[in-house]
Amino acid sequence: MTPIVRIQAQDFDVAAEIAALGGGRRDIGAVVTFTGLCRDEGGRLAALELEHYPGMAEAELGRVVEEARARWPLQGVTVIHRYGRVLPGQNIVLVVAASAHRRAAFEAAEFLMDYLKTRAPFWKREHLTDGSMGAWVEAKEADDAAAGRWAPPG
Amino acid sequence: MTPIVRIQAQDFDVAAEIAALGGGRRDIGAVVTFTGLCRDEGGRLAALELEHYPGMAEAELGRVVEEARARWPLQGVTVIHRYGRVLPGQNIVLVVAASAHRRAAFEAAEFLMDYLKTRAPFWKREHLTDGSMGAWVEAKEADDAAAGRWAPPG
Amino acid sequence: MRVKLVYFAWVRERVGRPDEEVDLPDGVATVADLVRWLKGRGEEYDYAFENEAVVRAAIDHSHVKPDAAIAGAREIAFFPPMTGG
Amino acid sequence: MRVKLVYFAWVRERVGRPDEEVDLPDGVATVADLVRWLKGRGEEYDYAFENEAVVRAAIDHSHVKPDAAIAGAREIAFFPPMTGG
Repeated sequence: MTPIVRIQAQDFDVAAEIAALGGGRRDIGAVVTFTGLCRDEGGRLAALELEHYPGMAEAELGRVVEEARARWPLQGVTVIHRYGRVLPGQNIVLVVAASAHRRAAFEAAEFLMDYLKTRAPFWKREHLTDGSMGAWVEAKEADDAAAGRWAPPG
Repeated sequence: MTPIVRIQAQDFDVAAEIAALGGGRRDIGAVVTFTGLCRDEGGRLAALELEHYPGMAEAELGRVVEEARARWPLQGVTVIHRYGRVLPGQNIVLVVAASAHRRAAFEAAEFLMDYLKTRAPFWKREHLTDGSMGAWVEAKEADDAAAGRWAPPG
Repeated sequence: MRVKLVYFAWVRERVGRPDEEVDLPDGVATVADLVRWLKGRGEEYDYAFENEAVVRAAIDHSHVKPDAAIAGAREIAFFPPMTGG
Repeated sequence: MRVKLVYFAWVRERVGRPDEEVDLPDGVATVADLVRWLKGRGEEYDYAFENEAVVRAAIDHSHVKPDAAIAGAREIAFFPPMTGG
């Protein structure tokens, strides 16, 4: 199984990514996908600008994926993160985890998102509907707590 | 938000269901999908035959969906369960949960699957690659335990 | 009391039919009573309900426990533990 | 020691450039030493690192703590807590 990690400006197609990961296999019992989208924040937000650290973003996502593979018996895993300008309603991030059983697929997908949030070098800046440049989005303590609940591998 | 609950013989398209659930909304931040597939069990299985209780299957899935909506702030929820003959590698069940934040979407999707497993009136029978009719699949204690870990709504 | 009984999966196979209409005598008040009454009707029922604790029941499309009252029921279903999903 | 420094998000904006090459004096052995040295270079660095505990660092594409040794580093990055996903 070769994990797929991509950093790209263009949008992704969830169905195509599930199909690519399945690839005619007949031993996969469970596929969990997580899609993170840009919210309009009640009409306040015109777009998000996503800055990233090229090179490190790929490396760090690769490390997060390897950690997930060491913890759960995954048959496939895909992580795609966009950068650049993303409009409300559009996709930002995709995680796909496939396993023989559902618990592993759910846990791995949630782990990947929790880790990615606090470790992948991406930064969001808001562009507002009034035409002004908004602030850099602040990191949430809740995200650190979410990542912290995954104990180190045993 | 109108939940979608369908019991059908034909396959489903995950991307189309995500799109139908999103429907141009700009306030959804997280979409989690779970797809359950038929495994070939190491080449032993030719197909699964899914029997269901028409009428009760729809009613019970509807109740499970309402319970999820009462517990989490969902912006969309879809449950599709197939019946009839399903081949290895093909889809059996789809759950989609959309929310502003990822934790609610993940938890709701996992809850829906745990509850559906132990409460939706479906029964799987194996058809084997040697041409013989296999046994009815036995319910797993692990599934009861999984459903039991969701405490009653507070 | 007249009621429709429906059976699924191996309960259906053991009973030998998917459904039937039955006239219940007055003493049959709960799901457990009904199972006992059915087991007296023939060995196919005895076989289907040989391990009573395993067979699940539903009244009018809702899961019920063995002590559930069946008064007013239109359709009572018996089936093995579910294996969907 | 010559090393490339890269900055992201508001750290980049405050420093006023995305990257630079610097020659470090011998006493600068850790990330924390480097931050102290940078703050002595001008008010843009003082501003960028005004709350040192908030700014994160990476050496050659891996996250590191302030006490990490920088010997042998090719590229050292400074950035705010991440907000991807």
